[in-house]
Parts: sequence; C-alpha cells; structure tokens
Amino acid sequence: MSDPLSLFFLATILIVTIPSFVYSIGYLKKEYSPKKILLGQILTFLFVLSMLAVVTVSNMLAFLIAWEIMSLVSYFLVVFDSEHEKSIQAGTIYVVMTHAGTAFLVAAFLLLYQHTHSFDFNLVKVASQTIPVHTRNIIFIFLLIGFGTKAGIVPLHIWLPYAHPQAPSHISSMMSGVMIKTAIYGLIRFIIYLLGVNDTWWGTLVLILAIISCLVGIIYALMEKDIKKLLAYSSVENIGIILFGVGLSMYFMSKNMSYWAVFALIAGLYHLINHAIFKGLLFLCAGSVYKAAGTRNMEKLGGLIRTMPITAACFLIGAMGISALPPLNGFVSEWLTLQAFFMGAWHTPGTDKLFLGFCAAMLALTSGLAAACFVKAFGITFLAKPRSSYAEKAIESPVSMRFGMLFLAGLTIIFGLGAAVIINILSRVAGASLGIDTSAMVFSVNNITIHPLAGNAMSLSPLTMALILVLCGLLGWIIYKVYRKRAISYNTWDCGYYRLDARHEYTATGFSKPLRIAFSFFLRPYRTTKKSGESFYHIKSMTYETHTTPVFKKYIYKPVLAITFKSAKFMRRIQPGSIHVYLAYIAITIFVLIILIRKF
Amino acid sequence: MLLIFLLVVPLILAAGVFLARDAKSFGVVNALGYCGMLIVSALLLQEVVAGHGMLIEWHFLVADILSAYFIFVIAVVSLATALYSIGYINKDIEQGIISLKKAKTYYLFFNIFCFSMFLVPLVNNLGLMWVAIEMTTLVSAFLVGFYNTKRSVEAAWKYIIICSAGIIFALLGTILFFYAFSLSGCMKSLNWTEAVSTAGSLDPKVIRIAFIFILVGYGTKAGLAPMHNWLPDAHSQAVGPVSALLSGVLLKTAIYAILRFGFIVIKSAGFAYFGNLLLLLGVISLVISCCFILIQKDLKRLLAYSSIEHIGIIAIGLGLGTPWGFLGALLHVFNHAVTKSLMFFGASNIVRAYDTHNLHSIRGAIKTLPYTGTMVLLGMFALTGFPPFSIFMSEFLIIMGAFSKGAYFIAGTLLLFLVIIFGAFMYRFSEMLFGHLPKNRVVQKEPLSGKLAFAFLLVLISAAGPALIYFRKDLLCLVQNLLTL
Amino acid sequence: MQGLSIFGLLVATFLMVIAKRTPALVRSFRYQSFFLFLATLVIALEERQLNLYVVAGLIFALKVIGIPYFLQYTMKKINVREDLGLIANTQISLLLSLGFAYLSWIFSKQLMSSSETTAILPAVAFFILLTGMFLMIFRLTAMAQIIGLLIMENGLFLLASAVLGGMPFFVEIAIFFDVFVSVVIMGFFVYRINKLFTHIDVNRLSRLRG
Amino acid sequence: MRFLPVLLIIILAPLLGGLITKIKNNLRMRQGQSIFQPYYNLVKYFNKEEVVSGTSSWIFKMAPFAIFASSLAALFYMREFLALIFIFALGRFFLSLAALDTGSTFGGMGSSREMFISSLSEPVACLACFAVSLQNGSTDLLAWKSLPLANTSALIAGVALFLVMIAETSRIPIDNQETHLELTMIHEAMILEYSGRSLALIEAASYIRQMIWLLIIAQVLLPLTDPVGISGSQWLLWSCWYAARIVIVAAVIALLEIAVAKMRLFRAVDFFGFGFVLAAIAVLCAVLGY
Repeated sequence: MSDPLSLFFLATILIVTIPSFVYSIGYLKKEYSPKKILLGQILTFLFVLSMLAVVTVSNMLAFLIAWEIMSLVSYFLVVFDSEHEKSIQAGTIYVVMTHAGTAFLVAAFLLLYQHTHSFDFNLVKVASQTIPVHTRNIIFIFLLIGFGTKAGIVPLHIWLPYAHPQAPSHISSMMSGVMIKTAIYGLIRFIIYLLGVNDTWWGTLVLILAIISCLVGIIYALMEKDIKKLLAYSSVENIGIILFGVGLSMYFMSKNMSYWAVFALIAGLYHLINHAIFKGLLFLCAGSVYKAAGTRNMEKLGGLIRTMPITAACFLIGAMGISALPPLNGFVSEWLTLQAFFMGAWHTPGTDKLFLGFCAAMLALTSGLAAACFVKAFGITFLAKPRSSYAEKAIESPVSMRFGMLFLAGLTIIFGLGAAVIINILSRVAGASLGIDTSAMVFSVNNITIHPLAGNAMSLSPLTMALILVLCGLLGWIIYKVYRKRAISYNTWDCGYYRLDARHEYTATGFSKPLRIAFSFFLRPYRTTKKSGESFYHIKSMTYETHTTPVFKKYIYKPVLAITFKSAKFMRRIQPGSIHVYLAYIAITIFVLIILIRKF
Repeated sequence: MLLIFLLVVPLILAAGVFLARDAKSFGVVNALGYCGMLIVSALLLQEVVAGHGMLIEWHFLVADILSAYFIFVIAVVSLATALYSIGYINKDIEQGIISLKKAKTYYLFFNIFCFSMFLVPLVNNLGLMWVAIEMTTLVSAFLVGFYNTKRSVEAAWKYIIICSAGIIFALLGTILFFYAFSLSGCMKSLNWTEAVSTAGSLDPKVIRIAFIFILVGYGTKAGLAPMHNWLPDAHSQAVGPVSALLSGVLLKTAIYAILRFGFIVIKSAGFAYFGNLLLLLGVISLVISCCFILIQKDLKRLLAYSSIEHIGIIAIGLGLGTPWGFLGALLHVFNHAVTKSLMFFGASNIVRAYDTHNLHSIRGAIKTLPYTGTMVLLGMFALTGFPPFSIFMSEFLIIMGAFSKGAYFIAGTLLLFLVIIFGAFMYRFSEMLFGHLPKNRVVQKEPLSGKLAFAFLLVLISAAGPALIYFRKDLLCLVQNLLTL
Repeated sequence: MQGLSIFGLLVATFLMVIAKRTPALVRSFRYQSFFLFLATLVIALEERQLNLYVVAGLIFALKVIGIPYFLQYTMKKINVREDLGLIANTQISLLLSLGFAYLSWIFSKQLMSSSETTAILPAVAFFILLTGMFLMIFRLTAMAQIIGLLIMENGLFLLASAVLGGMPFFVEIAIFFDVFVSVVIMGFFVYRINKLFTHIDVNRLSRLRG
Repeated sequence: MRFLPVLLIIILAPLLGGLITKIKNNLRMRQGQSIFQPYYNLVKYFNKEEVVSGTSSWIFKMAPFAIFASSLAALFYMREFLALIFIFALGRFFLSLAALDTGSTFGGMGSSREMFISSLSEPVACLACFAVSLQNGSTDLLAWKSLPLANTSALIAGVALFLVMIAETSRIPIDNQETHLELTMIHEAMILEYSGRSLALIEAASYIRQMIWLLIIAQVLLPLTDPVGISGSQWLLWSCWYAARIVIVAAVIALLEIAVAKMRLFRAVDFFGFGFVLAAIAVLCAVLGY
C-alpha cells in the first residue's frame, strides 16, 4: 500500500524512531553488557521494521502477521530488563492483552473475508459495500476492540501504564510515540477506508470512548509520582484527543458533511503526529533523567534544571507542546479539533449540537488538566532544590542522547509554526482515506495562515502569533531594562524560619491533592498509616501513605480473572487420580453417545 | 520397496542394540538410521504427491497421500528424538541414573516403538492397524515406566490399562464395521483399499454405531477428552525424549486411524455425523485442557495438557468439513508434532537442570540454560500461535474454515480459549524463564546433539509457516481430492 | 448344543460378578473361556470354516489353559491378599449385571435387526463385554482389571465368531498374539507395582492427579 | 488605526482595577484609595530594586516577560476566543512554574490551586463560547450583535462567562486579591516571591487580562455594533455607551465581591459545576432557537 495514509504513517514512524535510535546509543552504554546492547539494537531494528510493515502491507493476512510480530518484538523489548519482576509482569499483561485484541481482529478480518472472498485491501474495499448492515456493525465493534486494545482506549488501557514505563526509554518513546498509533492507523484504514462509515452511532461511540479515555488518562496521569508512568497515562489521554478527531470525522462522514469530515480527520492526524513527536521527546527526556538520577520517582527529584539544562529545556518544550500552549504544535492540533467541533456543530442540524458541544467542553477540560499535569511534571522534577541525593549527583546526558532530544524539540516547534503548510499535506491524506477529493477545498492561505472555509472570520496563523508573542516579550524586556535597578539575590522568604530546605517544597502528591479531592468519586483515594514503636502510647515512627483505587483493575479485571481461576480449580476435581473413575468416563461417554446417536 | 525399507530399518536397529558396545556410539548410529528414514519418507511423500496415487506392496502394505504424510511426520519427530536421545541418555549414564544395560533396553524399545508407529499408517488391513496401535501402547508402556519410580510405574499402569480398555472398544467397532461389510456381502478381508471402494453400499445404522466405538476407542488413544486422563500422567512421567514421541506422533497415529474409518463413515452415513461427533469431542477437549493448563504447576503436565488442547483443535478442524478447516487440521498435525517435540526437549532439559517438575521452583531458566531457554521461549510463542511460526498458520486456517462454514460458535470458542491458554502459558513461562538466576545454579553446558535437535525443529517451525502461506492453494487442491476420494 | 454353551457362558459371567476373591475370578474366567471355546466350536461345525476351528483351538490353548495358569502363577509369586476389593458389593453387582444383560439384549436386537435367534449370541457377547468393563471399574485390584480386560476380549471373540464367523485369519492370529503379549506385560507391571507399593490396590495409585 | 484601541486598553487597564477597588470601598462606606492607585503602584514597583530567590532558575527570571507577552498578545486575538483561552494558558503556565521554582511552600500551593481552578474553568468558558458561536457561526465573540434580552442563550452564556472571569481575574468568591492569608490566596501566593520590575510587569499583565475579560463579557451581555458611518455626535454617544457598559460590569463585580464571602477552595468544583450547567442550558437554548 503506498497511498497517502500509509506514507503519512511511514513518515511519522521514521520521524520518531530515528532520533530515538540515536538516543539509544548513549542511553544503553554502561547500562548493559555489550552483548545485550547488540541484542537490544537488533530487536529495536526488528521492532521498527515490523511497524513499517504494519502500515505498508496491503493484505489483511500480511497485516495480521506483521501486527503480531510487532507485538512479539515489543514484548521482548518490554522484558529487556528481565531481572525485574516488574517488567516481567508488565510484559505478560501487555502481550496477553494485545493477543486478546488480535483475536478480535482475526474475527473481524475473517468476517470481512467471508463476505468479500479476498484478503487484499483493494478488493475488500470494492466488495465491502455488499456486506449486510448487522455484519458491518459487528465488524466495526470487533475492529474497535481489537485496535482499541493496542491504542490503549479506556477501559482496555490497563496494560499501557505497566508496559511503556518498564521498557528502556527509547523503546518507551517508540511505543508511546508510534506503536500505539499503528492502532489508529488500523482504525482509519479498516473502518474509514475499507468499511466506510454510514451509521451515525459509530462516530458517536468513538467520541464517547474518546471522552472517557481523555479524562481517565489525564486524571490518572495527574495522580502519578513515577514520571514515566505519568507520561504513559498521558498517552492514553492523547489517544483520546486523536480519537476526537477520528470519531468526529466518522460522525460527519455519516452525515455527508464531507468538508468537515476531512477537517476533523486533519485535526486528528495532526494531533497524532504531534503527539508522536512530543511524547517521544518527553520519554527521551524522562529517560535521561532516569539515567542521570537513577530514579523515576518525582518526589526524589528536583532542581535538575541547573545540572541538566539541555534535558530541562527539551522537557519544557515538550511539556508546552503537550499542554497545547501557543505557538507550539499541540496548540495547533487542539485548536483545530475544537474548531472542528464548533464549526461542524454550526453546520449540523438538530439537537446533536448539544452532544458536540459537550465533547468540545470535555476536550477543553482535558487540555486544562493536561496543563496542570505538566506544570507538575516539569516543576517538581526540574525546579527548586533537589529533593534527594539522587537528584544532586545528576549530570547532563551524553551527546547522542542530547541530539535525539534536541531534534524532537526542534520538530515540536517546527510543527507548530509550519502548521499552514502541514495542514495542506494532511488534507490530502485525510481526503485519500475518506475517499473525498480535497483539491477544491481550502484550508490555508499563502502557507502562513490556517483559514478554513474562506470568508469565515475563523483563522489562525501560528507564525504571526509567535512573532507577536516574541515582540510583546521583547517589549516587556525593554521596559524592564529601561528601569536599571539592581536585582539582588537572597533566600526564598521563609517566614523567619532560617532553615528552609527541600523538605519544605511542594510535593507531586501535594500538588495534585485538590484534583484528587475534586475527582474523589472516581479515584476513591484512601490512606494507610503505619505506627511503629514498642507500645501504642510510645510511637517511634509513623508512616502515612495516600493511595488511589485502580478502579478498572479492581472492578473489572480482577473479578474476571478470579472467576476464571475458580472455575478452572473446580474442573480440576474431574481428575482425582483414580483409574476406576477414568475407566468409568470411557464407559459413560460411550453410553451417552449411543443414547444421543440420533442427535448427530 | 520404500515401504519395506521403512519397516525394516527400525527392526535392524532394534537388533543392532544387542551388538552395541556403548550407548553414545549406538545413539549416533541410531540417529543416522532415522536420517535415512526421513529421506525415504520424504521420497515416498514426493512420489505419492507427484501423482502415483497409491503404493501397494504385498497387498498388505499401502501408502496413499494421507499415510505418506503421517509417515513423514513420524519420521521427522523420530529423527529429532533420536538425535536428542544421544545426549540425554549419555548424560543419564554419566550421572549414574541408569546402567548401560538399561540404556540399551531404552534403544531397543525406542526402535520397536518407532516400528509400531510406522506400521500403523502403512498396513492396509484395518484389523492389523488395530494390532499395530495396541502394540504402540504395549511398547511405550515400558518407556513410560522406564525409571521404575512409583510415579512412573503408576503412570505406566494407568496408561496401559486405560488405553487397552479403550482400544478394545475400537476393536468392537472394527468388528461391527466388518459386520456391516458382510451384510452388504461384498468383502471378506477388512482391507482399506476395498473398504473405501464399497463404502457407499453400507447400512448407515450399523456404521453409525460402529463409528461411536471407533471414535471412543481410538479417541482414548488420541487423548480426546473425556478419555484423556491417562495422557498427562504418561507424558509427564515418560523418559524425556519419549515424551516428545508420545505427544508429537503417537496421538496422531490414533487420529490417523479415526480418519481412516471416518472416510468410510463419510461415504455411507454422510459428513454431518462424522463432523458433529468430532466437533463435540474437540470442543470438550479444548475446554477441559484449558482449565487444567490454567492451574497446572507441573511443567511437563502443562505441556501434556496443551497436547490435549491441540488434539482438540485438530478434531475441530477435521469436524468442520470445510476444505480450509481440513487442510488446517492436517497441517496442524505436523506443526504441533514439531513444536511440541521442541517444547518437551526443552522441558526435560530444564527439569533435569533444576531436578524438579514444579514451575514455582524454576526461575531464571534462560540464564541457567541459555540455549534451551531461548528455544523454549520461542517454542512457547510458536505453540500458542504467534506468527511467523507455523502453528499460527494452521490455527488461522481452521478458524477460517469455521467462519467459511458459518460455525461462529465454534470459531468464537476456539479464539476465546486460545487466548486464555496463551495467557496461562505466558503467566507460567515468563516467570520460569526470566527472573533472577537462583543462587546455587550455574550456567550449564548442553550437549551438541540436543542443540542439533533443537535447531532442526526450530528451522521446521519457522520455515513451515511461510511455506504454508506460499503453497496454500496447491495444498487446498490436494485436500479437496482427499475429501472427495 | 449351542444352548448349553450360552447357558454356561452366562453362568460363568454371573459367577465372575459375584466373585469376591481373585482365585475365584480366575477360575470362573477359565469356565467362561471354556464355554467360549465350545460356542466357537459349534459355530465352526455349523459354518464348516477351517479358521474357526483353529480359533477354537487357540482359545482352548491360551484362554483355558495358558493365561489362567499364568495369572495364578503371578498371584503366587506376589503373595498379596486375595480379595478383589469390591467397590459395589455382590448383590448390587448382580442387580447391575442383570441390567446389563437386558441392555445388551435390546442393543443387539437393535443392531442385528433380524430374527431373535441370530440376536441371542451377540447379546451374550455384549453382555460379557459390559461385565468385563464393569469389573474393571468396580473392582479395586490390578488383577481384577487384567481379568476384566480379558473378559471383554472374550466377549469380542464371541461376537466376531457369532456375527462374522470369524475375522480374516491372520487378523485373528495377530489379535491372539497381542492378547497374550498384553497379559504378560500387564503381569510384569503388576509385579512391579507390588514391589514398589507393597499392594496392588490400583485405586490407591493416585499420586498423579489434576 | 488597529493599534489605537490596543494602546487605549493598555493604558486604561490599571484604571479599571482602581475603579473596582474604589467602588468596593465606597460601597463599604469607606473613602478608599484613589482610582489611580494602580498606576502609582506600578511606577513604584518599577523604581524599586528587586530581590530574586537564590534557589530559583532562569524560569523565574523569564516568567514575567512570558506572562506580560501573553497578556499583551491576547489583545490581538480578542476576535478569536479559543486562541485567546490558549494564550492566557501560556501566561498561567509560566506563572505556575515560576511559583514552583523558588521552592517556597506558598508558591507550590499557589500554583497547585491555580492549575486546579483554571482547569475547571476552561470547559465552562469553552461551552459558553460554543453557545454564542452557535448564533453566528464563529468563535469571534466581539462580532456578537443582537440584543441579549432578545436572545436568552447569549444572556445565560454571558453569565457563565462572567463566572469564568471571576476565577480568571482572581476575584471573590474564588480568590481574593486583597489578603495574603495563606488559607485563601491563590494568585497572590504565586507572585509572593516577585518584587520590583518583575512584579510590575506581572501586575500590568493581570490588569490587561482583566480588561480583556471585561470587554468580552460586556460585548456578550450588552452588545454594541461597530461605529461605522456615524456622525461625530453619535460617535461620542457610542463611545460613552461603550465605556459605560464596561463600568457596569465592573460595578457588578465590585458588588459581588462585597456581597459574597470567599468560598472554600474545594467549593470551586460546585461553582464551576453551576457555571457548566448554565453554559449547557445556553447551548440548549441556542439549539432550540431562543
């Protein structure tokens, strides 16, 4: 397959994987033995190869094989630190979940095959219109579950926060940045491109899932102390944002609003590549922090901005991008998505407007929470005083790692400023995958300003915005300089208590407390206090912990597993080890079969 | 001539045991012999496929495409086992677990066992086929009870009694088939070649009843639930290499027998009857084995139950009756044979290194036995149906067959339980293979022969998948001919 | 004449069902085999087939003399308690076996779909078969299981010679050989079990489970 | 010509702050400071020497410019509400970071609360804007022209926006500009470490931001068409009314501030919940065409 869609994903993959690969050279050194490094690099190479295969093959069977190989290799990479119990568990959860997802894909593909008698994309596309409606719906659901597992759509996200952090950081950046996007590719390729959308409820369902993923993802991210886990949860959120675009485009497609379908898909794809870039970047930065400080726990970090300036700067850019701050790329894509909602709703008749408005509001809430989340992530990790000896001994990471980070940081800015150019390219991709001719559609003027639907007031030019911001900043600076008063350095104000140290700083947990209380209905926070000392009245030490209940794990996955194992244990009784019983089984089988002989 | 060769070589080797000086050299000779067997069987297969249709020698040996295929499978696995045995038995002698004499008896029974298995697909006469299968039981019983421990003898006893009792019913079924033939008054000799030709004119009622006995009888031997109970005991207690033979091919010979009678049933009583029975037993096997795999703590038993699962899958594939499903099932016979042999070799290496079967007390196997560990890891993924390994392909074909027939329930069940079983495998094996290297364990050296066996099997496993994709059309034609013979 | 042999077979079989100790079982097995030999001989006389004569001869040689002797020999060599260990006591066993008799009568009438006279021998054969299975399931010791197996085979032979006038000749021979070998091997294993466990109560062989 | 209103806003922004304080004081029967006090303050800050926390990094030094820039740049994006929200977010982002940078507990507290409040306020703003945009199909709220009484949806949306504005300009009941009591303060807690010129810039920025909010809300609640093709006298009238309605909104704020008490922080959830419901009703009205 070499249509724009495939090429777009090809580009996305390469953009992220190449710098990550360069980064890995410095990252792996001294962490592992040379032999293991070689193995790791080979696996990484295979991983990238399999992802490329996934987005380029034009045959369902080949897709399936590439898909499974991708899962397999990524599993090996997740358990790369095979000593840690954690990574083994993470790997197991990951590979089992994704395999379960694949089962649904197999079912969906075979249903497609049954009605179209071909595995080839083009032939399937031609014949797919003949499929009866209820079968189409079933196929859609299966595809959604299958790819949703890989993409980490809530509540199928359960593996993601375990697997992504456990892998080596360059792998985490590839997994979070690119691999989960292949699932989005699958959704677009199979649902939008091959199956074609003509029920409104498809889009609606995807939008609802998007809302849930966004909110759940970002709320969990806010509660995290482990920086890589935080990033992983934020990937769940961003997948949600991408799904906003995709689902909205499906929705408009079913309403024959082709222009807005294209526009929404553009927004989705734009956020997809943006997230690939800045999430890749953030994971790389987190990795270099981990390598330098030896811990991922934010409560033990802090003050790294002095010792690791480059990493800090890159992380800041990434954080700004992901918090949708102008004029960086995240801002552009979220703005596009919101506009898609606003303008789309304006052109949609009827009370669906209310639903669309609600979605838009939820998106806004998400971006607000995301900003909070990354203020916390950057502020606690890099600013103020070091909170532990880990953070004090940290040093800036080697050149190759810095290159990887700086490259992606640069892209974060470029994809913000160059929006007007990129949007034209994306319009072709979206058009091709929706089967709409976009040559007549206008999305930007003179490659500077995004200006959909010429004549409408709505327009945006990140480039000019950046210019204005810089100029205003300069103005402020000039005013600042005009008054040449001296600035003296002194301790932070300590209310007259002269021993202010890192222990007085705000912690990650403390930072997110208001939100923890606000969302307590969902997070169900609880506290554990441990007292130690020879007697209850004479307590030597006390430990006090706050936890949040992992709702999905506790109320969905655990019970299912429990039931499975219970029934299995029950079945165990049929084999008590007595030969007489076994012989009886044979006799009984014969009797039963002969009695029921007419049934067969 | 080929057929004779196939039967004579094992006997010669069996006789050769008495001349053998030491176990190792004889092991090598043994392996060479089975190399020859493999080549010959490959020639046979090629000749049959090339279109000479059916080879008949002395009127009681016959090889059509089906039997040639099964012969090939048996040859492959027995070669791998012969290779693996060299190192394994040698080590047993070094560690003083067994004497040279015992080693010789091992090779003796090994060869007779192989002979009996080769006999099953080759004999033309359905009665003699029964004899051959019963013979496999009797011989392999010794290999199960080889170490003469309480557990192994118990396993051997259960194995021999349950299988004999089951196979008695198979004989009853055979007699009833014969009765049906005599009713139609056309033949007096139970020969397969005549049987198929006259199958059309048989009395369906008798055939139906007879087939139930055949199915339960040979099903017991094939390990179809709920007659499977001997299987985990026998396979887990047998000598390391022999477990592979038992799981890999012995079960398949029983499947072969069922198929032989099946063709007659299909012709007289129609496909639906044959299909439904197999589907029923297949699904039951799948479900039950899944339950036991979930809670299994014994490494080799785990693999044994997975054999039951795969036999169930094969039964389902055959029962579907769609060409894709049938093809998938037949290919699955081969794929499962090679993969499971690899797993059993790996398992017995691990069991020996840690001298325990208990999965909970085995950790960091991939460090203790780097080579074996890697192989087992890959084999595990192959066994649970991950591409690019071959089992993925055959399972995919079977599910495809189910869909093309519209048997959504079957397909759904298959998918569901495959996933659950995969989960169980991951859960057990990831803990066993990875994790910290235990204190008292050191990295162990592995014999070359074992490594060779692993490499041989792995090549087959990885090569078969792509090959199947490449040749699937031609294979389909062959199967369609088979179904319409 | 045939009537006598059928009568004898039935009696012998019921004797087996109510047998409490191994020697009794072996003895009644010998009676059964003898009447089987008789029945086969009668059929041979009717059908005038050489191979049936040979089969009858073989039955006499192996099942009336050879195997029972071998079994007694094994029993002597492993001197364990002689009782069979009844899971279902004799009365219940008897009732059940009556049920079996009825069942097999129905079954064979279904199967033979012809006059009742031809259905009677197969019915007896099925009955013997069932009884053998019954003994294997409801008697504890290893010996009982071996004998149960042999009884089932007796049933099969009766069936074969009754409905087919014997299988193809070399098949018969092969099966006989097979039976003999299997008995020997099982005897060998009984010997081993006794050595390892100091009993042959196979119900207590339940280390391997689940 | 385009820069004239911008300049005007910049110049008048502090005055508005002074005005609100004045109204409050008068309502409290006090003399109160002059309405030009904000200007005096700014000048004073600019002339004071500055103390910078030793633990802080370049983030702390750079933040004031970013904040100032965001407020100033916002002036050019008043006709694109969504962009406006994001630009404000930029300033807020850096202010919160700067607050964390000094390592003081107050700063952390302030930024934590600020992000909490703002993230809750954003959906309300978005939905309200959505309601208005359903009327004229664009996110340009200043292009809103029909009379509010004729249009229920815009009125309700305006009220929702008003609630958001209260939070954004750190007014009672969400925040309180007047005290430095650690229980209550949010915005003040963040800028606690700032002094001198930096503080001046930040203050100026927040005055401008407040002005922008007032303009928007005034336009939504009491809309006014642009002065095209009207004679001098009418133009005078127009500008008077233009200023008057801003003053009205300011007065309402002042009234509210002395009327109600500061809420507990976590009550903010209910506060914005109410705002969200209002906005949703506004959308509903818009859909039903009221």
